[in-house]
Amino acid sequence: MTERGTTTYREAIREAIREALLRDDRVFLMGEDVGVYGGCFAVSLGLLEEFGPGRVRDTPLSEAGFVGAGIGAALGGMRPIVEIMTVNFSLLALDQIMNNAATLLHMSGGQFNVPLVIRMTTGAGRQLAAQHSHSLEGWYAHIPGLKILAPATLEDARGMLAPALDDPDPVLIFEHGGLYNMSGVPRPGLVDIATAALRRTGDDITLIAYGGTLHKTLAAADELATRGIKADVVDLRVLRPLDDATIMESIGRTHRAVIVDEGWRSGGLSAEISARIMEQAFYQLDAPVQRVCTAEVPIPYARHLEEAAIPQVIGIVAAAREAVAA
Amino acid sequence: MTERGTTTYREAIREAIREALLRDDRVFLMGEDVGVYGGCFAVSLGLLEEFGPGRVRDTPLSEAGFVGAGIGAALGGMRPIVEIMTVNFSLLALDQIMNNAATLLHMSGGQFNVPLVIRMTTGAGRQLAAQHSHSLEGWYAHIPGLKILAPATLEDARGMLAPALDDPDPVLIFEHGGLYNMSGVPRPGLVDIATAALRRTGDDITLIAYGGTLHKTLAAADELATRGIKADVVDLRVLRPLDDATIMESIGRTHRAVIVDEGWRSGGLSAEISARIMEQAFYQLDAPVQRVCTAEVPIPYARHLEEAAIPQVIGIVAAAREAVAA
Amino acid sequence: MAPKNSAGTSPHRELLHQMLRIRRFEERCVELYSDEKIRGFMHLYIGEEAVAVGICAALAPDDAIVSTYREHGHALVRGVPATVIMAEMYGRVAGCSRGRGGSMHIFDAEHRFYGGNAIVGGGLPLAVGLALADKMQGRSRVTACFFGDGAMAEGEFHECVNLAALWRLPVLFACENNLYAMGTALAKSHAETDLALRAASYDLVAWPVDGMDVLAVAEAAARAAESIRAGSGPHFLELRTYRFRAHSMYDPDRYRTKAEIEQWKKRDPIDSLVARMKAANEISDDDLAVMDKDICVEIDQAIAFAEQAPLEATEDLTRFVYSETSPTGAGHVKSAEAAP
Amino acid sequence: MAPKNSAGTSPHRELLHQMLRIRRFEERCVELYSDEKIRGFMHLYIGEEAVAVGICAALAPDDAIVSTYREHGHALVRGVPATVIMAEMYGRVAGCSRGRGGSMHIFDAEHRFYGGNAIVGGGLPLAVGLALADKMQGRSRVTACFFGDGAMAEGEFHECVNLAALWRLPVLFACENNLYAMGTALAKSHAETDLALRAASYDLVAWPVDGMDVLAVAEAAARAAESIRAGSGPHFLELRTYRFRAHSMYDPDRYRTKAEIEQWKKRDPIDSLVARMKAANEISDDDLAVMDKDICVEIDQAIAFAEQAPLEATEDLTRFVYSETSPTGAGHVKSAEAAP
Ligand SMILES: Cc1ncc(C[n+]2csc(CCOP(=O)(O)OP(=O)(O)O)c2C)c(N)n1
Ligand SMILES: Cc1ncc(C[n+]2csc(CCOP(=O)(O)OP(=O)(O)O)c2C)c(N)n1
Ligand SMILES: [Mg+2]
Ligand SMILES: [Mg+2]
Repeated sequence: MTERGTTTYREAIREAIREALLRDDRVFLMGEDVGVYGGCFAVSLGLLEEFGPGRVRDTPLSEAGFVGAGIGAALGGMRPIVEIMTVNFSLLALDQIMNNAATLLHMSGGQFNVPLVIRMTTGAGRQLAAQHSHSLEGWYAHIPGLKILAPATLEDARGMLAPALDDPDPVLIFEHGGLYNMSGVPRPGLVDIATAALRRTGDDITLIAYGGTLHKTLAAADELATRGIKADVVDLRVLRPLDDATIMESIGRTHRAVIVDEGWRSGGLSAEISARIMEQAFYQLDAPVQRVCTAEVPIPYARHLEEAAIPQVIGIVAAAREAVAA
Repeated sequence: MTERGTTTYREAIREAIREALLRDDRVFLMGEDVGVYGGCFAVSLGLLEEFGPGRVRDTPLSEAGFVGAGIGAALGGMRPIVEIMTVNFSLLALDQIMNNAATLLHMSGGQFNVPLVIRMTTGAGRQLAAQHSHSLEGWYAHIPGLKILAPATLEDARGMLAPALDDPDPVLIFEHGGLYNMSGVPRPGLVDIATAALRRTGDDITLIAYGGTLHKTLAAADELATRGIKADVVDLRVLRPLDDATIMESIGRTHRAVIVDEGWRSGGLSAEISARIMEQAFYQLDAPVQRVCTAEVPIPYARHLEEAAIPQVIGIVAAAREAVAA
Repeated sequence: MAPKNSAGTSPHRELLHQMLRIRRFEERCVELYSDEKIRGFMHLYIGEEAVAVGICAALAPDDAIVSTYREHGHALVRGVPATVIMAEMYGRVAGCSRGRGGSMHIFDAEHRFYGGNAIVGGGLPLAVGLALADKMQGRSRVTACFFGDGAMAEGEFHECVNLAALWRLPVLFACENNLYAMGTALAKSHAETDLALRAASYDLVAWPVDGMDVLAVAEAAARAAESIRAGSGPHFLELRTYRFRAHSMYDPDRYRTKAEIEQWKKRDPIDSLVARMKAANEISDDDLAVMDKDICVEIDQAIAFAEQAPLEATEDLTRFVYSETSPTGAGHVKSAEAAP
Repeated sequence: MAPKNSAGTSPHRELLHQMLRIRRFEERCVELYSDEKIRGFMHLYIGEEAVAVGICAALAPDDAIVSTYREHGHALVRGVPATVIMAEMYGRVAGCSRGRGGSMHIFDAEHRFYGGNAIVGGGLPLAVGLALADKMQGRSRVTACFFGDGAMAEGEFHECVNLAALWRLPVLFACENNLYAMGTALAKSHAETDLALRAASYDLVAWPVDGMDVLAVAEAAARAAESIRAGSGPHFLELRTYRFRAHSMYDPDRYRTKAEIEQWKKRDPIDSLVARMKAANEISDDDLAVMDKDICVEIDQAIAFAEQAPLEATEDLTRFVYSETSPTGAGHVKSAEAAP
């Protein structure tokens, strides 16, 4: 028996899309198998039936074409939600995202903004192997002109889409594939798309995470608590622009930090956060900032290898204990 | 009158390609306009005439297709040098580079290595505006399975290609567009594709640069010297895998560092270097590591705006002085 | 189409006038490039004027245009003032793109001129999307998309033409087949060099047009636009043309013979139209001189405008990366209700 | 083709045997997936067996194959042992890809089997490159590239077919048109649904084949391969087929009717061949039972092999990111002379 109001991450996103389609005629959903199939991860199940094929548009396999068409439709006054099945395939559309969506406003001297939302699944952990397990949201966070969101909670899954659609500029939403079945009763209330959130508080160390690693990080914080180490857990939520203030406020109290990121270590988002802490909070650090990231390998299929490749609670705990001991 | 032995960066690369074509039948050059046109930046001028259209292959405009064909040809026993005109267009081939070139060896359990060299022009500074001025080599340095080179000197322009072709795995070479006309007499000798180089020594601060920013950084070091600040200048040369030892050795002496990178600041290669210094040399730092990067804008056309956007000597000097004063 | 000018109202006159505007404008651009007033990459349209002029003649003011880096002609004919185009190439804040774009990135919202796109093939998806927006909103507008023979080899072409045909979108695909992609001849780009035939394989209406004959282009474009407005989906015109100048100011033009260029110059679209008009007594040498002089005045004014136009303030470098109305950009927090 | 089996040497028998191997192998895979022995994405080929078997029958041992994520069948017929395929799906070090690949990434150097590629369309450029290498080295080998109807909408398809046709490369493009790309029906993917016709627009030889009839496929493949070896450039076969199962183990198969599936099952390629062979007295029920039993033994052995096979040591996670012979990887410094 489920509690009244219980929902899943998947349903929360679906409900957000539904609401957007109801609220604004200019909104439509477009992507591979969003319609008849019901969405690759069943996110859009039922929306075709409710809104029809005009507003829930199945596209051919042509990522550059339909993402670019989304950009054009945004220029033409629509408010498209474009779904790319997974971030792995988004590389095929990267030219459009980088050279058009992110660039047109500036390149046109402020004339053409692109009010587009692109959603995609990211992350590993489901034995899908190298070509289906990338975590490239950190890459996208490198691109000026984009805003990058990473909902990790039911509230954010439900609440981030509306402000993303209200935003005049392109917003990319990364949904971690491991979260779709996460369920619970979301707290009512409003969410922004500008700030990081403190998901747990404790003055010994700051653990910084987002998306798929948030829950592992919270579990690690529980584990640390049993060892007497109290951790702040910062959920970045917005990967671009980063909310430095929340991070630095926490570090101002804890003087220590560990960043947890499912992206590969070298050149990942974790590096940027570490560099910012270096620049903005160096004198407050009692120990070097640590990173717990994915091993620098194409993600392997075998379960034990995949588990070894991506961040796990035990590794987070170890890094935090090391930082506290330093 | 030019000194005997004087050459340009452009000619040095051409000579390296020529030598490779002479030395090994399996080597061929492929890309847009490498043949009849003589190369977008005249790098391959004359090679078609010397080696014929079989080994200097003009391709249609189809970056994914011909880069992927290069991967296939490498699998088939060839040693292709694939030229992508500029890094900006390489986004169209990124799926092939990431999901195939970088991944096949691991995904096949070690069966299929990809001995491929991809060359491309990178960088801003020539008023080519937003879609022709990206510096994305830092992005590529995020990808396990690739090696990333950034020749900044005549010696490296001349010498890096041969070991890159000898390498069993995919190697990407980024040629900064602003360097092609750089001329001088290269020092004879051997170059590796594994280490960073100390281009200048001084114990007050470590300046870390590569590619297009190396020369500005050396000029900044000159300027700093006139103010009594002696700088180590580290030329990264190899962006993946990074040569941590050279960086940390220098910082062990100087205790201060500034990283200069033409990539955008957030999530750029500069962040990774800062993070590594944090991790490996925190207790040796006397001041926070600084970054001098490109402003987070699509590069504008107007000269004064472009100049303001990308790293300049004056900014490097200022950052270094600040670091030394800290 | 730009506002009518002193050269009169005969349709032929207007076509001639527009072609001549492009020609003279770009001839001056060459000088200004030598003088280093214009920098970066600059691609000239000289020789191909009949295409822009013929196609744009078929467009209504609320139609849209998506163009390439070789777009001075399209922008001028569309009515983007020479002043703001020139100021753009000077890198001035008065430029249509505030100096941020330069020669390759002419944009103009007022005329629905969506660039000025310098990734080959990269503009095509924008055109598909603009047309999709029109179709979804029930507007009977046309989006004309210019691109080259070389661009047709790109995957984005394939995806876009298929999408447009599949969804019967109101796009006019205007392929400027000038026989070369930089230095790569058509036959080295395409296994099938009959580009209209290739395009037709996507189940859309496609045919080749003599791109050196502005009347042929105008007629073809009118037919295509009419059919598109009537709801019959995208059309593809292969405009067979030639550029008289090198690919860009950097191109030493080694890949084609002088003889070939001279041969094509005999079919100069401006000369051809003048000859035809003279034969029909539609224009005199004096008329022509007046027209030419008016154009020179227009261009002189554009240059004067650009010369005196101010630069963007350097502090404003980071403007327009995000919209200034951006709620999050401004720190304002937008919100949505969480699940009920 | 895998080593001949007990079922005899009649060509029909061998084709039947191979189809049945695929069918039985995958039927067991379904069970193993339910038992969570196999994880991740798994795509079944059941119903499409005639395609892999017919195409591979035309290939010589030194030809190459590039396949998709739906590649168990191609790998099995090609001779990759069932043992190492099964061990791969179990994630064991004895798997053909050392457990790093799984169902979607079967690789086998010995049989020139270049994957197991799970980016739709992403294998096509590899095939073009392999064929280019053969052509440049003067070898008369064929590279067969399998891909789906959905993949033809991707830009990479367009770029690759054009390149192959332009350079007359020895590629056999084998389009498995099973009418759906996941849940997207052919007519929602392609403006022109006659895929052979579309392919022919790139100036290569292309024709449709009944992909449910292994003899038709084998004959077409033999003709195509012969012509390719003779130097006449790439060929394209549209294999009209159908998958009897869902797209993947995750697919609830909502997008097509039971009736449609049943209709196609009447054309089961195995049943059809059996019926034909029986009519010609080429096979008896007993023969068939023996063949089936032999296959079951082979698969039982493969499962037993996989079950007992060890896992890769976790410390070896980062092996094979770079080659172990890598000179720079090993710290060895290669060099070149600087300019003279
Ligand atoms: C994706 C991409 N690849 C390469 C280039 C470099 N480039 C600019 S224009 C051009 C030729 C394009 O030829 P075509 O489409 O025929 O147009 P034309 O220049 O002839 O008008 C090339 C290769 C680019 N800008 N974008
Ligand atoms: C570039 C890319 N986009 C999307 C996907 C997800 N996906 C996997 S298989 C598939 C359908 C492919 O259809 P088709 O090419 O007809 O092959 P089939 O599965 O029918 O054999 C899709 C959409 C992917 N793997 N790669
Ligand atoms: Mg052209
Ligand atoms: Mg299919």
